[in-house]
Amino acid sequence: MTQENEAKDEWEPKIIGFLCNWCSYTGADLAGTSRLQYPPNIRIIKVMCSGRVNPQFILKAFQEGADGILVSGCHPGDCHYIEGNYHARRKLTLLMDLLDYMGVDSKRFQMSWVSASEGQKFAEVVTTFTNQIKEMGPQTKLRGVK
Amino acid sequence: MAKMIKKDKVRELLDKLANEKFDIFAPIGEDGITLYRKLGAETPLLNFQNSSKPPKEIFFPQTEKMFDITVENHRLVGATEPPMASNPILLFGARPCDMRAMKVLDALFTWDYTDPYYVNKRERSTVISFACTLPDMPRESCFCTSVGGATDSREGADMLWTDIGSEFVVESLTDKGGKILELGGNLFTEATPDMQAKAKQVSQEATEAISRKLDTEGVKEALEATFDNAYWDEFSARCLGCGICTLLCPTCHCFDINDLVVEGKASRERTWDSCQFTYYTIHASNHNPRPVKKHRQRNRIYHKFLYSEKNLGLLGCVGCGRCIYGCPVNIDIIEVVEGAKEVLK
Amino acid sequence: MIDFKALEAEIKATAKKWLESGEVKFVIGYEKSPESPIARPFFAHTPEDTEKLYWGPDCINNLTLYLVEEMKKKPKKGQPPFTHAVGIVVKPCDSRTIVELMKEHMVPRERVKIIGVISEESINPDKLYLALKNVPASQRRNIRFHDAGENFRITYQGGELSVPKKELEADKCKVCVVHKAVIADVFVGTGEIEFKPDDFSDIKELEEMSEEERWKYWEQQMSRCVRCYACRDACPLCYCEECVFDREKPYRWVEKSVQVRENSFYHLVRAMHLAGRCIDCGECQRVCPMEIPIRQLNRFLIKKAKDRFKVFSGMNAEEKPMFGTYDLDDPGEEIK
Amino acid sequence: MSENIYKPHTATITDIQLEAGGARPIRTITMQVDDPEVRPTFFHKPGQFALISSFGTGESVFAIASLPNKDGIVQVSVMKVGNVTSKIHELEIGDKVGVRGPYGNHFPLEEWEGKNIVFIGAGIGISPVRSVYQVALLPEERKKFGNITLIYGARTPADLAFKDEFKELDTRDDMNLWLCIDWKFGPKGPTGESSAEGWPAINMAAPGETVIPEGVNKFTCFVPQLVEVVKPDPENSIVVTCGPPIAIKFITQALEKLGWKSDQIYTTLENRMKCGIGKCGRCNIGDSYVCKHGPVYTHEQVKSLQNEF
Repeated sequence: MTQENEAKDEWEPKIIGFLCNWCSYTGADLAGTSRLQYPPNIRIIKVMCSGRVNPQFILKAFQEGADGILVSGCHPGDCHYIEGNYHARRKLTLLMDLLDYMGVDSKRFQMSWVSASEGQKFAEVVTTFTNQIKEMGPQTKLRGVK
Repeated sequence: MAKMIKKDKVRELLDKLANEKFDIFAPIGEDGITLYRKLGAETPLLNFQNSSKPPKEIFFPQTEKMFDITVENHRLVGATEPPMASNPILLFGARPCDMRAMKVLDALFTWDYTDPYYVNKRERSTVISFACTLPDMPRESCFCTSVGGATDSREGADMLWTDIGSEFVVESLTDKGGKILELGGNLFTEATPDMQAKAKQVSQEATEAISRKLDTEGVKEALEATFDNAYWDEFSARCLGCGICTLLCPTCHCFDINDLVVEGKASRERTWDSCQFTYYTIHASNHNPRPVKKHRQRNRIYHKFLYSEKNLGLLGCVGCGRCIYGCPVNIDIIEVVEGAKEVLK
Repeated sequence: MIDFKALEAEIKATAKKWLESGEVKFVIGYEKSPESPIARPFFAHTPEDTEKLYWGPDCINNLTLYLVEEMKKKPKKGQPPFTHAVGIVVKPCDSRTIVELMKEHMVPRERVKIIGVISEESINPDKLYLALKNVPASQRRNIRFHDAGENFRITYQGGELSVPKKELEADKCKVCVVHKAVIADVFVGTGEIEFKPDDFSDIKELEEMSEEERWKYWEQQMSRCVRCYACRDACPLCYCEECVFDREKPYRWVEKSVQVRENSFYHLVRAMHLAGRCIDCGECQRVCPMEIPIRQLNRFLIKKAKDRFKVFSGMNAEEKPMFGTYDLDDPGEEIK
Repeated sequence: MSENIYKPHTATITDIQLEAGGARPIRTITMQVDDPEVRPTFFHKPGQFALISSFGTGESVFAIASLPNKDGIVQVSVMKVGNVTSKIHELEIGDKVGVRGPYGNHFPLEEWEGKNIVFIGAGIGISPVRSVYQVALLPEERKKFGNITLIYGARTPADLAFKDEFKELDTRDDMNLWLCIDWKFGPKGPTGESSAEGWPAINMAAPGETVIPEGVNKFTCFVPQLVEVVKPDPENSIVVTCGPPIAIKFITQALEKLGWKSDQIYTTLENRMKCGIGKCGRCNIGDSYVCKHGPVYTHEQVKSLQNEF
């Protein structure tokens, strides 16, 4: 659990994925059953809806050591609960702005719409995002690490 | 006997002391307020209004790690203390009221049981107090003279420096102060009788400038008699329930002990707490002995003027005025206490 | 020019009338303390109490805090719900808080009687202390303000001085867009005041910094926080029964340790909780003993709420809260 | 050895008993301090408390329920209500916990020789009371006292703790045992019959007039009413009571009705504590720190304190 090796070449980013139960989690499942390759850095937390993701969760995950966070839900209009992802969009895009304003690169926090049939897209999103975070290096600011 | 040091030699003295491994804490200006911070190469403030946060945090930090929790076979099994430092600490430029407050903390932290964290730092420390001098001090909320203090109080300090313009008149009060004189060597020179007279005079002027007065006569009787009086509802009605008055108080000492796990490492730490917070006294059963603002404000006042004296033999208020100055809704401790006396009448 | 004495007399008369007729249980207003240069909250319970009511540019507190506190009170088990009304004196900015509270169903319209004072600006206490620096402490009593055009004539025990209004003006007043209460039963004062649209120039400098500079700036500010929670407690919109930062069961969201890690979490979450709700009364920043520029966080979110969702809080009680609704066309180009 | 007063001694859990189920289960945890040199320092007196740490979760205050011993064995009864207590409920035999103490004052048992003692416990308040009656009921101690009466009540039958122990106590002829559960958990309320079979309800309006059927010692009522039913005689007697603040209030009222003087009533108060040694500040009732001046107070002392608990 401790981070003995923070040297950049050995360092592997920790990425937290909040995936909605109905679309993105099923999409991730599909990526798995289709044997699509994507980096293993993502740790997935299933939520019932992307609208369930409280901005607090994102900040807490960053504080606890996440280097990147991905929130993924159904495409606009496809929400299982009709409007959950619209709410998520409002809250979380604003949080992105706020993170930027604090001087924390909001590229560490990404949202995407992935439907249950988009296994391919899920694998792509995770791959691009992981590579992006790898380039950015460890997240230290909100963790309070100097 | 008194010595003096030129103001432009102060930095040189601090450099010398830093070479002697002193950790120096001194007042620094930051975004318009004064704070005691660990001193690097910068020059500390020599003229300043009293700090926003009292220097008690040097000895009793707001957050202090008490133990590392040890892990064996993925189980948390014990507590080990982090090593305690042993180098000397210099608190440079403390105000006399804040040092009188240390007497209260000294008494509390050695009350039957000795607190190792506090006492360790306290024993390592040397304190240079600055007598309050015009124009920065006293502030309009200061009332130290009403509670047994003085603008040039020597209590709790190892040295007292008095600003008389381009130099300080230096008075060493303890062996630790003598050590500083020794280390300073020729930076300290003899103070002329004129300088000493000037030092007396500026302190006198500062004392006269204190406008707030609290008559402590009869306070205890008033508080004892009015505990259940509706008066306490009245004055606490506008209280916000924030922790400013207590967190910024130089004699407040309540703390909380919590275990926390940060990125897989567990530790136990203590942090300041405030009797003004709702959750301060709440039982696990959700019963709260002090459920509303009235109880909590009352507890603060009683603690300062009644309980502290009964338990530790010292008044819990040193008249620094921070709670008056800092209160967003102008709850004025002098007014409150005088009011209680009125109620009794 | 505003005659503060006349406004004060009108406030007193209205409050007295309401208390005499029993329309309101009590009136929340301001009083002057003999010792402090700044007015403080005051509760007039009887018609006689109204004599103590005060008005001046040093009436800074946002009193709606106490309104929501009263509205939250619940009767004892088995008793009928409270229906009494409360009177309150509001500045134009504070009236927006009431609108916001009504939007969130915290204050029923019929339970509040509002005295809306038409005012120009409030003063910043820190600036006032600075202006009074050369007045001996013993004379800083009975401080009263008089409008003298560009200046405030400030009288105190044994003297007076004249200070340009601009030197005392609170920062929040510089960007204010309402000079008349949005909602009120009685308006006190007259006058049309022209206001310029808010261009958010006060946070421009910060926005234009590089990311690293911005973080350095905020890190420095966050390191000072002592977590007295005054910014939360002074905020009329932070009215939760149990604050997430207080609760310990079943999970402690924020540790009590005072360090950038925990402090920034606290301030970010607090800012998010006020996004689209904050009406920029500036109380959080005023009360901060550590001079943390909390308003800059709120201001940024006000700006973003306006830009992104065309939301401007506290103007219309019929609207839905920003996070309680959505628009199909909300921008979301960041979402991949 | 320089002593850090805040440093918990590690101890190993040797036994866990589930005492009561229900919504707020109670477990009795027995532990032994690991360091043989430290063990004798845990010789406590009934009424004192200890701080038990679940490392990584926190520290909480518990009344020591075990008999005084020099083997470093500490037993506490823990009701699952908060973070620390929940964590302690998850621990298993062999797990490590931290212990420090014993702190506080104690019941002056030595002063009570020759007197009758009435023990009254409500809810988890039985735990500190138990530490005293266990001592008083030891064969060599029992001789020193007169009649011993034990009155105990909890919310529901499931919440009654130490059931096995009470079964045994019920058979003892050198003491009287009375039990009750809250009347609101009976099916028909105050005057109806109770759900607990054979636990008759008590006339709540005038409990003193209730006619007790021969041989019945279990009822459906609150503890204060049970006290009025039992009518303990104040002559040459002492009461030891503990429970939630509201229960203590009514128990003392009931006792005063029966002619008890407030200096005959001993109680232990509980307040939230963090340090246990009079520094952290939160446990004060007026100028009295429960951790230092208490937790054992006579009702007379309690009355002289500020009314704030």
